[in-house]
Amino acid sequence: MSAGTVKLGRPNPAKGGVALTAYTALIFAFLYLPIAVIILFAFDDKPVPGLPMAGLTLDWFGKAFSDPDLMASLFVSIKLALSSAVLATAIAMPAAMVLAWREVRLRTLVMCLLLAPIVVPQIVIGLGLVLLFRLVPDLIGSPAIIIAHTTLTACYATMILYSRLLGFRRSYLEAAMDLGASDLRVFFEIILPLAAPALLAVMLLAFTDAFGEYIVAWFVAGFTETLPIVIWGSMRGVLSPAINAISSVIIVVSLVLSALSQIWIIRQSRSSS
Amino acid sequence: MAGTTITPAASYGSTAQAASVKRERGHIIAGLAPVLLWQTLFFVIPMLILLVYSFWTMRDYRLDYTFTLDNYVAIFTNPIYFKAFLLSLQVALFVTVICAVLAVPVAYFIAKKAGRWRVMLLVMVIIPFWVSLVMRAFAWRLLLGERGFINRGLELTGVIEQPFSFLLYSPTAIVIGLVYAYLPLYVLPLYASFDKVHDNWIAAAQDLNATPMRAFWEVTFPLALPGLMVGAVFCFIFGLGEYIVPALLGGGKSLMISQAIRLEFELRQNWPGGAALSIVLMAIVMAILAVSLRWLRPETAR
Amino acid sequence: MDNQAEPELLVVNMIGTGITAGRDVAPEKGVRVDGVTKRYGSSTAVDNVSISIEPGEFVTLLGPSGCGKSTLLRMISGFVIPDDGDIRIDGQSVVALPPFKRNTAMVFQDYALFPHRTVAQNLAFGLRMRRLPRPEIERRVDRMLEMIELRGLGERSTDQISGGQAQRVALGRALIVEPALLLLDEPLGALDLKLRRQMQAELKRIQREMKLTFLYVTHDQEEALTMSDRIAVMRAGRVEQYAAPSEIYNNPTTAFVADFVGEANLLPAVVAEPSSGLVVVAGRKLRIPPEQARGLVAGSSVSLAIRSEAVQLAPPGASVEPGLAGTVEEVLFAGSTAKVIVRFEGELTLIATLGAGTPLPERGQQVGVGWREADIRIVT
Amino acid sequence: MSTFRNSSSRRDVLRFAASAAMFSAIARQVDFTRPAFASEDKLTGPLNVLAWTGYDDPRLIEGFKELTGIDVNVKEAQSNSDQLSLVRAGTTQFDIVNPDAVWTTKFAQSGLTLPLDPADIPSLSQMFPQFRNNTDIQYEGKMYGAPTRFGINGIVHDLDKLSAADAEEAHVLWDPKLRERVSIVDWAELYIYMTAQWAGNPAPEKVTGADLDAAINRLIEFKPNLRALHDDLGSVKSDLINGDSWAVWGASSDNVARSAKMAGKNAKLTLPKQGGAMWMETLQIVRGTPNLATAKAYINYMTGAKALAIMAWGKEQFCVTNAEVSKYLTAEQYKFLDLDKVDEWFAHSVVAKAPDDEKAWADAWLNFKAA
Repeated sequence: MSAGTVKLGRPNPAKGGVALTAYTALIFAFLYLPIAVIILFAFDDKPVPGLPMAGLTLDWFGKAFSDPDLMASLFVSIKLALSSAVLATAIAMPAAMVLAWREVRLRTLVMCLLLAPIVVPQIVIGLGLVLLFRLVPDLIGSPAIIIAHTTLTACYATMILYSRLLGFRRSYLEAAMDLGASDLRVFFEIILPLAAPALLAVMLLAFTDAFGEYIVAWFVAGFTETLPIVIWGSMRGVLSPAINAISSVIIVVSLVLSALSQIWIIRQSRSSS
Repeated sequence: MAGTTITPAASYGSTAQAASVKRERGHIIAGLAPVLLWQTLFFVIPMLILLVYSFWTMRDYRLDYTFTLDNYVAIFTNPIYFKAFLLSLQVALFVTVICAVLAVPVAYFIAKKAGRWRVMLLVMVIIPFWVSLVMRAFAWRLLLGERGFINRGLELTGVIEQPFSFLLYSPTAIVIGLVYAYLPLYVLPLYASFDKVHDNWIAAAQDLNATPMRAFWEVTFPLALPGLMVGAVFCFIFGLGEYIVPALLGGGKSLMISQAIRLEFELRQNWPGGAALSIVLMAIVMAILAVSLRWLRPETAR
Repeated sequence: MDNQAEPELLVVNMIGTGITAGRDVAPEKGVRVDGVTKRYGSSTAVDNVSISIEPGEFVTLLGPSGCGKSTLLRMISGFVIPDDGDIRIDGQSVVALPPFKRNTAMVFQDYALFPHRTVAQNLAFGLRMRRLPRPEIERRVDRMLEMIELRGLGERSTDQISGGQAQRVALGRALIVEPALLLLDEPLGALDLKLRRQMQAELKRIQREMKLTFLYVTHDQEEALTMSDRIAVMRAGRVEQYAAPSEIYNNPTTAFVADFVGEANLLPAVVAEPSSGLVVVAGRKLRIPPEQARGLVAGSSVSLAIRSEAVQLAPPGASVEPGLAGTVEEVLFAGSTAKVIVRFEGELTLIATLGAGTPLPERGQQVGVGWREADIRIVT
Repeated sequence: MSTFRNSSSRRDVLRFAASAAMFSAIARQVDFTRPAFASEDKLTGPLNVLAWTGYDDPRLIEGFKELTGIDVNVKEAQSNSDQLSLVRAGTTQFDIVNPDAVWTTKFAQSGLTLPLDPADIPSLSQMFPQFRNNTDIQYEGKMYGAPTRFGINGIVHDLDKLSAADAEEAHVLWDPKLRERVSIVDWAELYIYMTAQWAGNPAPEKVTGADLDAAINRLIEFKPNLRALHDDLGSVKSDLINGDSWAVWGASSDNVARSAKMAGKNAKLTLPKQGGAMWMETLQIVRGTPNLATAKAYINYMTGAKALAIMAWGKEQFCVTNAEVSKYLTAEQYKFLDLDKVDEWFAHSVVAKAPDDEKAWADAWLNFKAA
């Protein structure tokens, strides 16, 4: 997440204490325990997940992939969450730069304002937004969901970027400017590449939040259905293991993708050095 | 632009000063404008609408537009809200402290010991959250439940004869759920802070005969404090608004403040009352924030 | 000057020439800092400073930390805007220009080499910003790599080179744009002594060869004396003295300059007879050179400055003019020289620097102390 | 100077007025000056439906389209309150809402729904007679809601843990042997109603004051036996199926029992001798709909036997109010849906009514949850 992340050739491979390594492994096990359960029951031949397991099947994957509503909602969710993550990061970055690097009066006020949406219960934000959208009812649906999630995530995106940029060496900017780079070029040539890991991290968090948010989205979604809306919507019955199946796919695909990109990054750093 | 500024006057520092102040102000405005405009439009204005609502009342499911402070009076005279707020405060403090303690070693490991796999490990901290909260809560129920994996495992290995029922829908389950939900909020900023601590500084401390543990507490930890504070502020604020985890894993046996707000809006359809409650909550959090941001201040000193 | 390719600068130049031509005066060359002031809140960082730097000159701003030298440098480079005063480079006022429109280049104290760029990319940065054609950039980068003796290291990343190499890259990155003025902010601070000496010579050579104007900031008086054509000694936001190194060293005008540059003994004195150059120090009448006594008023307090190497110690039994005597408090041996601290009655102490081979007194020994009259300077 | 101040203050007034106007534009709810509906007879569309889950079954939507040529958009809601909030906000013009019968008054008082003329909805004549003339679907003497699905609330119990004989006695739910073994859902009106009903109140919906306090205290006494109070039915079901709870009180018991049976659980719905309480869900027309004729046609279609048979045997299995669905269901399906028990149920139970003193009930529920 820091500029330092780019340099991977760190001469420090897992030489930490055994206890520390074991502890970290334990925490990761804790994080992935429920995930393992979700994946396990995606293969269980029983309509209501629970022990004892009945038998192996791949039916739930078939059911998930052949359910047009479920699949459509997955892609809608990915699309909307990506949009709002990019948008939130895009509006957060300039503000974070100003807050971190310039003298701003009322800095505390600005920060309080930025953090306030986190604390307000989401139903309140949902209702407030739906009242606001009375002025522009045409935005209800995907645009409104993007707007809502950008509002929810831009606040902490700004704060996280702000705290990262505090550690940014000012002399990089001054050197670039001194060598004739205009503000815009400084941004694209120096700030953006150096802050890229932090930006990616923030985007990842914003995406995660937007991808899972249900309450505000429900209020402003109109007839658009995101994955969380579909999942929460099916909670009146028993959650189908088809949802386990689709969750497993999401997890496995993202784990594989991140592992591949990690390997790619390591290869890159090896070949360059 | 060049034409106006290039004049051979003897002293025009003040003009330059004005121009630079203007430029600086331009930068500040241009930088803050997008996010502030956005938040004003899509957060402040909706909240202002609700603020207006909070001075009205709901009678027979219709708004009565007479100005009144009754909603606020009702909040401060109802001990249930106070109790609910205290409970939320407890939860927030709990996650803030426990998750900090649990997250520090993990973040340290990822930043300092994970070598090339740091990015991968960081992403792995987030990935579980791409599965719907509902699904993860249901999975925890399958783990902690009466006939869940843990009880089954303990029974099969002969550790216990009767399943533990205190694992699910209990304070234990709430603790597990909250730690699960809030750990990444700490790991990410803490990682960033640990990453900024140079290995040389740690080596220097160890060189001065500090044990690795001592070096950690004397050098690494103080330097990582800003990240810890960022995590703490986020955790605390998120924790105050929390209710889903206690509802899904705690069995919904107690009332948190944001549930009380929901009840007001939903069951009673009392928007003015719910709005007033939200505004009081927001005011309290703002006050806490303003104080805690002062703690974060040293970080801004360059 | 090869900045025709930079359109902004081109415009500035044209307009500049237009104005000067219209006024029918020869275009001014070099750098003029004119009554520049910068305040931060109630404190004044730079207080009405005026200096001029001729083209090709090596000027050093010397002073202790917090004296305003860096602020002045940053005002010239454009990172700090003066509250008052004017800065002109080659006749054009630059105070209103942002840093990227000024034809100055800076070498930063921490080098500020871009970590995501290779050595060659760092060097090329300024040229790319000036939108030079790619072959031209490559040619100049190669030439610069050669000049800074880093041939073949162009593809290295900035964390794969040594401190001295990084320093040269930082210098090369600033030089390559051929600025009208090169600003150096304590660029050698992070190097060890030997490398530092080497780089001092290197810098001087480059400056001379390229006929560039250098403005160098340092708190190291030796560095300043070695390299500079002129030194501006600064204290508390003001320039105390702006002169050639020898002048600064030999004829300091203020007590501060005398003390900060080299090692001077400052003795409080009261003027007794200005006409005959007599002053009273620690109850004794001393003579000072008549040209130093000019303008002094009888009864006023002044300081006498005597360089430590001008202080002579009399061997036991003998005495030197003006015949003061004290106790040796400390003897500090430093190879080629040795310092002897002599305490007189009361609080007054003197430091004498003795050359190699001079017999050293013992601690606690009584010695006679003296100096040549011509070595005395009156400072304010 | 004075003129300047004058004009500036006038500007302030204007600005204030403008913002006040904007606020009231956003904040005000339904505009009662608007005509109640736009067109009388012509079928217009598409129809926007805000409903509980089940109404978005493609067979239902296609069926209506075949019949009328009009598209139906369905937005699914998780609660009555979400429906009311969203319609009240008025950002999307819904034509049809789908509250439970007990919420009819809230919608009507809020001015959000229109009365129905039973003559417009011939399908209603096929309704089980017991559901007709229910006062909860009426407001000020006019019918507002057309019933579609219904259910009964009693005790669903794990037969391995609690016998049917024990469950005959409602107060078994307070028995220490069920300590932390009973799951319920967040359904304020139901539990207060049933507690009052079981305490022997002849008209539970009318309890208030001391009687209400007694009911809430009784509910608070139940709390030690509470396993979990869930927001959703799915959690209640999986609790029972996975053995985390031995009994489920209320929570649309017949539906819970059906899900448990389908998952192979040895569970049963028992109506205690103190009686069960039924609920029903209705379709209502939103005031201001531009598609009034279509809305009426939709309600008639949805309350018809064919559509309700699809609803009854769709993603979930709920009872439906149309007596003639048997034509479209197999005998097993009909039996599994307990539709053969309707008479028996009505003999032992009442249809729960909306409380008279809603505010007091809501306060009481808040007390229960916070206790």
